[in-house]
Amino acid sequence: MPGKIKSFFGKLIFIQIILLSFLWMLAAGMTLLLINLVHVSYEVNDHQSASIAISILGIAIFWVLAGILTYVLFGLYKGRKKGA
Amino acid sequence: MPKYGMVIDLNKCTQCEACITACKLENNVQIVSKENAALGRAMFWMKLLDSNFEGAYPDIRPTKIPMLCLQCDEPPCTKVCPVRATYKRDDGIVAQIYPQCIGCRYCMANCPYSAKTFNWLKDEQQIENEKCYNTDVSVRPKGVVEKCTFCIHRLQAAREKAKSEHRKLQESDYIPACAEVCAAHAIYFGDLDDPHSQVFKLINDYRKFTLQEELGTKPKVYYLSAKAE
Amino acid sequence: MKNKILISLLSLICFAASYYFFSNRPSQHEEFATVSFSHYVHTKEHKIKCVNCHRGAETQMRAGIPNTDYCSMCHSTLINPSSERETVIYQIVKNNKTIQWRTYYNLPDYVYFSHKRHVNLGKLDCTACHGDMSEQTSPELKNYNPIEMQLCFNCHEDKGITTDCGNCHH
Amino acid sequence: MDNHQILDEDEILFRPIYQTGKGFYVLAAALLTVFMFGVVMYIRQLIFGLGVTGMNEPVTWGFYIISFVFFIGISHAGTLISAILRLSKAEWRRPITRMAEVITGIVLLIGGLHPIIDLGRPDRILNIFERGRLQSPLLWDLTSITAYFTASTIYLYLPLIPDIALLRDRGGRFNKLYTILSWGYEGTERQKHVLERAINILMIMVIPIAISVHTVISWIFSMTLQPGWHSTIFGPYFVVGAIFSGIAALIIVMIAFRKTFHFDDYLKKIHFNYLGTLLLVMSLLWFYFTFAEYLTTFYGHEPPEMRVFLYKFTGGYSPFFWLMVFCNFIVPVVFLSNKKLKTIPGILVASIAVVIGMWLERLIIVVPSLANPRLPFPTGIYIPSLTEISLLAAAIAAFILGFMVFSKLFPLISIWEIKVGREESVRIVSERLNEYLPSKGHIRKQIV
Amino acid sequence: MEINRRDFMKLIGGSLAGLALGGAAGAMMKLPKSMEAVLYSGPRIESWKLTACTKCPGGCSLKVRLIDNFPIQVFGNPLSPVNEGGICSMGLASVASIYHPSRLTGPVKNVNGEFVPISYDEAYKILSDELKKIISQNKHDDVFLVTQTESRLRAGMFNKFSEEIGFKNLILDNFRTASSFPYKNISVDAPDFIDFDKCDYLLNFGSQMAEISNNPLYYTRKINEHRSKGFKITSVQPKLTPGIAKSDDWIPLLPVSFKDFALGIAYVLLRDEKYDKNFTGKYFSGFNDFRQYVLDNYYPDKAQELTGVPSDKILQIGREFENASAPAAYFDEAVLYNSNGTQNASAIIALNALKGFRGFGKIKDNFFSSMLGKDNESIENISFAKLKERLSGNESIQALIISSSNFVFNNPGQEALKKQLSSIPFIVSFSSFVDETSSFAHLIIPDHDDFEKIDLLFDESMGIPAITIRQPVVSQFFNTVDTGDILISLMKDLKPGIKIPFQNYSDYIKQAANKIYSNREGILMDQSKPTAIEKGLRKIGWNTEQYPSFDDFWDSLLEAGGWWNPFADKESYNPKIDFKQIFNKGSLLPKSSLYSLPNNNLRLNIFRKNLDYKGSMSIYPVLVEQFGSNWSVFYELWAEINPDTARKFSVNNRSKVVLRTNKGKFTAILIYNPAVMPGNLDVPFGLGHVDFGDNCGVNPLAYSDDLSDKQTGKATFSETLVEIVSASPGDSPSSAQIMTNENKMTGTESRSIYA
Repeated sequence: MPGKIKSFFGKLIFIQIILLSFLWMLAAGMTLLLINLVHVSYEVNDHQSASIAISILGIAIFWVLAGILTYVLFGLYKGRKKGA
Repeated sequence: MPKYGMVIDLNKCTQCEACITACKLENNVQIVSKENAALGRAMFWMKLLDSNFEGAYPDIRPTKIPMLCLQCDEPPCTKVCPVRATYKRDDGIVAQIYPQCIGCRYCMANCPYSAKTFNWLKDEQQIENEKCYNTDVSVRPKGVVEKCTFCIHRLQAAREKAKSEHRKLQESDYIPACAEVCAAHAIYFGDLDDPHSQVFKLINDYRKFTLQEELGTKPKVYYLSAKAE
Repeated sequence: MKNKILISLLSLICFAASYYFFSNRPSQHEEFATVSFSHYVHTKEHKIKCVNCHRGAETQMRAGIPNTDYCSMCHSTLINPSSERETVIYQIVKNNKTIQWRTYYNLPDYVYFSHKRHVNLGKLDCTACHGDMSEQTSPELKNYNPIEMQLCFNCHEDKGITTDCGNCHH
Repeated sequence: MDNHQILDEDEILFRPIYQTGKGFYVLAAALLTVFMFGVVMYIRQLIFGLGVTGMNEPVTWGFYIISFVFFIGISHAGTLISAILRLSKAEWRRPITRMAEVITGIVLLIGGLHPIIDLGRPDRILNIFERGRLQSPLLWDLTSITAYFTASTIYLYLPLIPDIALLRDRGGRFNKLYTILSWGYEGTERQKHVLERAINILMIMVIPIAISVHTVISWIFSMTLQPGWHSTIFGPYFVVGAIFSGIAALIIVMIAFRKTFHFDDYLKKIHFNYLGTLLLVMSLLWFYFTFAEYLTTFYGHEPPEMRVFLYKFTGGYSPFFWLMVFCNFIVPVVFLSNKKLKTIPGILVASIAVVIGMWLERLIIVVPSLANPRLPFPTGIYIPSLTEISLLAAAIAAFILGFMVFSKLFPLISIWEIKVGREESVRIVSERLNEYLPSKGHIRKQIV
Repeated sequence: MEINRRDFMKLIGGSLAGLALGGAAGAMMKLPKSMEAVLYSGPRIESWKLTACTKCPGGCSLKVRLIDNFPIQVFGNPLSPVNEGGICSMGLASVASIYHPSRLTGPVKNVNGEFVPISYDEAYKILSDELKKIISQNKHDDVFLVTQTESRLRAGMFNKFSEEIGFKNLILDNFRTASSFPYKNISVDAPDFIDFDKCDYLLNFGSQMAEISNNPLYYTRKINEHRSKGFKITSVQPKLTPGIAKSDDWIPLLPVSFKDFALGIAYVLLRDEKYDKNFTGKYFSGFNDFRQYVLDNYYPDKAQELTGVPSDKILQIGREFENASAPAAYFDEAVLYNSNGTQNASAIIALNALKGFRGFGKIKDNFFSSMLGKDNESIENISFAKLKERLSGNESIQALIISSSNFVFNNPGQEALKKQLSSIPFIVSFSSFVDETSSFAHLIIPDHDDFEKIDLLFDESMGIPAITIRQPVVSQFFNTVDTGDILISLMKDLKPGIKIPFQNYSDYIKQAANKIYSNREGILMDQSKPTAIEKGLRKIGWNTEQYPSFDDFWDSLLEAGGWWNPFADKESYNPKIDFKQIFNKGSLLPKSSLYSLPNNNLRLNIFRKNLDYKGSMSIYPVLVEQFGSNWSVFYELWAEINPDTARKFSVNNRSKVVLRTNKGKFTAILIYNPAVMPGNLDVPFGLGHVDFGDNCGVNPLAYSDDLSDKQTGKATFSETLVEIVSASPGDSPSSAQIMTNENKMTGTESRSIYA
């Protein structure tokens, strides 16, 4: 029912962006956390290498995940029926 | 930087347990209620390792070992702490920061000497002892891990004293409670790196051994023992 | 599901809140001072040094607050009967009551802080931590100069003194 | 429900969303009370400290850590299995994947909460963020579990989008919610393509994450020096155990919903057959690992290790140990390797046995090692308190509640996949077969 | 598994109750408000004071740490020659007693079972009136006094009191006098000390020198020293306590047959003709009879039959003893813990006589006795035997005056004792607590806490006169009165016109100290050990300390905490001994009933841990918790048993057992201990206070038979038979089996740790 969507459309994209931003916030938060921890480990110099290795892994995963969802959602958004 | 360590001469030790009492009182270690003790929650920073026996009756001898936190040089407990509540200081003392500890008890699980204790319940200290707390040591709240710190507060006091007298810290200035009270003078304490210190001489004694050397934790508490022939 | 998260979060928050709430309050042993003590009068007008009354500051771990016997050194006689503050303390001294001082600065017991170390050896000025009390004409109701761990850290890092946790927390 | 007069061919899959029986409310109420009781007990624990639990010294870890490991283990049901099935293009996966993924989502939340319950000072949890140590396996967990949770939620969400779209188009309640979540999906080619692609990427990505999660959890133990923990095969051992318990849990859930919502037409005997076989395989694999683990210990005969070993085999924990072997190995093998017994009830019995058995396995791993310290202190005793038991009950209740809530919002079986399967899979599969079957003409040539 | 769900639920309730109790206790502990304020929010001004420990006769010098003038910690004084900085658990914990919640804060009167507080004057009036009445009726003989001898001056005060008023019956409830009793018994004055400088072989009969003796810390050091010199220590003991484990040889033997063992050794000496001929010639009258008697009755095989010790072992020990130049066969009250105690002592004395007591010594012109005015060792020492006898007999006892003795708790036959006590018309106690004994008192006038008293402690056991001074480190908390002062004022009231050279107790102490001042030797404890040169100088008469007047000597004594005389001379100890006298008491026929154990019976061997000294531990929570900690048994009685014996009775390690004696049933946790004599069941003494302290565990003495040495009245610790009624499963065999090869697990199997 295209009409429904149309009526909703204004709010929709807004809410969707918010939803998406949550994931990005999570990713960013994790990144910040890990970076902070690495920083602390440098401060008290306590096996920095280990922290770095782990943090790199962690950060990468979250960004990729966020990326995928964004890709999907924008993909879907683009792919909507033109006529509507 | 000094590297503090302890040597306990088992040939001298008469197992009078004064060190245990001294430790409990010096560090305000909780005295748990009967019910908790029955559950195995008694808290001792220093304790006698349960009896092993040697030889056959009647030439049998108990070989009890006064055990405290061995202040390992490669501490397994500090490796696993998620919040840096326990860590090795530059002077070799493995410190435990009570306000930082979140009580995950991972360090206890990883201590091969089960030297750490945990505050399971609210403080149930007896009133008699409450009145004579040692004011230099905090009374641990519930839910944190605690352990022997070589009476680190005494080190603090000793440094202060030395400084106010404008001199360097001497070996006699800083000595933990257990070593101080030992009636048989079986407990030696000092700087393991200082070639003039008594402990340095003693750890080169042929009678020297440490607990579970095979684990490679390099305890800084050494024991002396040999057959008395 | 939702309500589980909610409740566990809620209880956590409550717990933390109450914890911080209580941890910042003075313990129940202190009450309001029965005399409204004026730092101004003592330090500015009569030129009494801080350490004259807070005797521990240079030699002990705690600075300490003098009690009746110490006040009696000056207040044993009533010089100016018109001042009702003075009469109050005079009465207290005469009947030798103990004054329930209210202490502003309650370090939690897991913090090791030695006044001697800082005042005597470190040559720090009282105002460095306590702010300038000499302007106080009547007791404050809260810490005049709240002390956080950051305060210690700033100074220690500036002066290149150890920031090892174990040194202050045992 | 006036606005969907056209009955869908898969109407039965929508029914749980629109029709709610009395039983639902009764069950929900019961579970809620159990759950709330658990919460109360936890608050009590906050007040009085961990002393209200049965933990002591040397047994410093108990039910909480056990359930933590157990639930995280279950979580492997989902994502991992559905990912593997998707990857291997197993057509029979279609009605299963959704439930599997839901299990993961819910169980991860519950499991992830347990370490916090276990803390002595949950009020200081923020210390982890301020001055945490990434070198501590606990932080590895924190990271990997969060990652896994995010991944699996996305992995649950993406295949859900088309179904949400369907629901949205049907109108009815929660329509706004559906509209938001469906993200304007209208089933155009492009959208389908995008979705396919994302899912494919995810399912590749999810597998290593899932495996890493349980490996890391096993490392919490194997990184220590405790006799019985300090073992190299713990990683794979835990992963196998996890998948094992995961499948069992999945089967139970499937059977439960099959019964309640009459999905007999979708969840056919064949599905259970396949899953049963999978379970059997895992059971054998699990036994192999257990055997390897304990044989090396026994052969090495290191005194501390042996103290634990004997404590498990003949000592205080022998009943649990043998019960575990019975549940995890004997029961599944008997029920699943035998045609007569391999009926749906039979499979159900086996799965329940496995779930219990796997919980016992975690118990067997956690407690005895702690109870027998290296130095000759007396053997520890661990008796769980009411608090711990009620919190375990609460966790299980929460699990079921979660499912019930989900079943009221979204279809439990991926409708679009079913539809796709119905329309296309026959063709696709035949094409695929033709790709790798030799053609007839080829043969004739050779004869001549 | 010992704990079941019910116990567990109890924990939760229990912990709550515990918290509540804590609060209640706080209410009971009523420090004045001002004090409380200081205690919690004072300036925390630290100060140290020196005082002395009165927990045992050794008189260790203590360093007390005070915060805002509240004693909070106690340590040993490193300059004191007695303890050289060491201190025992008891001493460490002792500071807590001053704050004890159930401590009496003033005199109380027993009004039909209820103790009601009264004013001191009233209490004193009651006491003096009672005594006046008795004196007027001229029933001096019906008054019994019981007191301690940790502080011998205090005992001396009691002695003076009883003499002035004319009370005959003064009981000293302590082993210092008990162990010298056998000597007095044969009218020989006891040796002062073991001369560790000379002694090269120590044969220790049943004394836990390093744990429970008249100077444990000194002996602890000396034993190590002795062994490091390469000399041997052989201990004859029913129980291998940690202290005994230090000795090179342990002869497991019950006190009952100590005598036989001693004479068995004597036989070897006599047969080898290796005894000190001129000593025996000079001082040992009737030696030949003795010789004949021993040679006839104690040839090794016979000795083996009597004692159960293999004859070759006896020969070995005998040879070691006879070849030593200055051997010492030491004993203390422990040998009296059985029904032929004095015989044991006599036999051991005789054994020493054969070597001329060379291991022992006496202090030359020892002026301690003169300090006491009259030597309280020579009080006609009434033993508990007499009290019990009187109590059981129909002769009436008019009054009982008890000071710092809890004899109801540490004597067997408690039911009877309690019944009899309740029949006494007037009992006054000076205890600070309502303990088992003082709960029978009609009047309690609490004495100061140890940290509020003044006292002077000294002990000859070191061979050099050393005096430590116990001074009040804190102004008295409550309305308590020093017992000494009460006695003095009583003397004045009861005997008008009496001349007493001192006004109050501290005066009395000062006068004693004056003796030290006047003999002008020795040094204060504020300086380290004098060097050889210094000693030499002293010998010539060069003396540094010169005090213008006694008062500044007194002041410097107070701040030094004590005085000692490292330059004092020793003299050898040659007492006159008469065979007739030695063995006139009781028959010599050996009693070996214990070796024919009725089956399914065990010997209940009650032993004393070093933590607990005459059962006064229970007011110190830290000690009570620690009591069984090295067996991981908390707040409960445990019973150690030899694994072999245990298997015969098929009871498991750490199982809860119900034990039965003639007196009744009690439970204990069974502990496998391979160092226990087969057939013995070793249970510790110290727990089981019911009236005060944390009441937990069982007092085994309440269940032991009421046998005792006919002359000293000392409790029998080892002749009660006990049987195991029932036992809980306990540890599963497998873990028990693991426990057996534990020493593999300490990672120390490579080297033998033989502490």
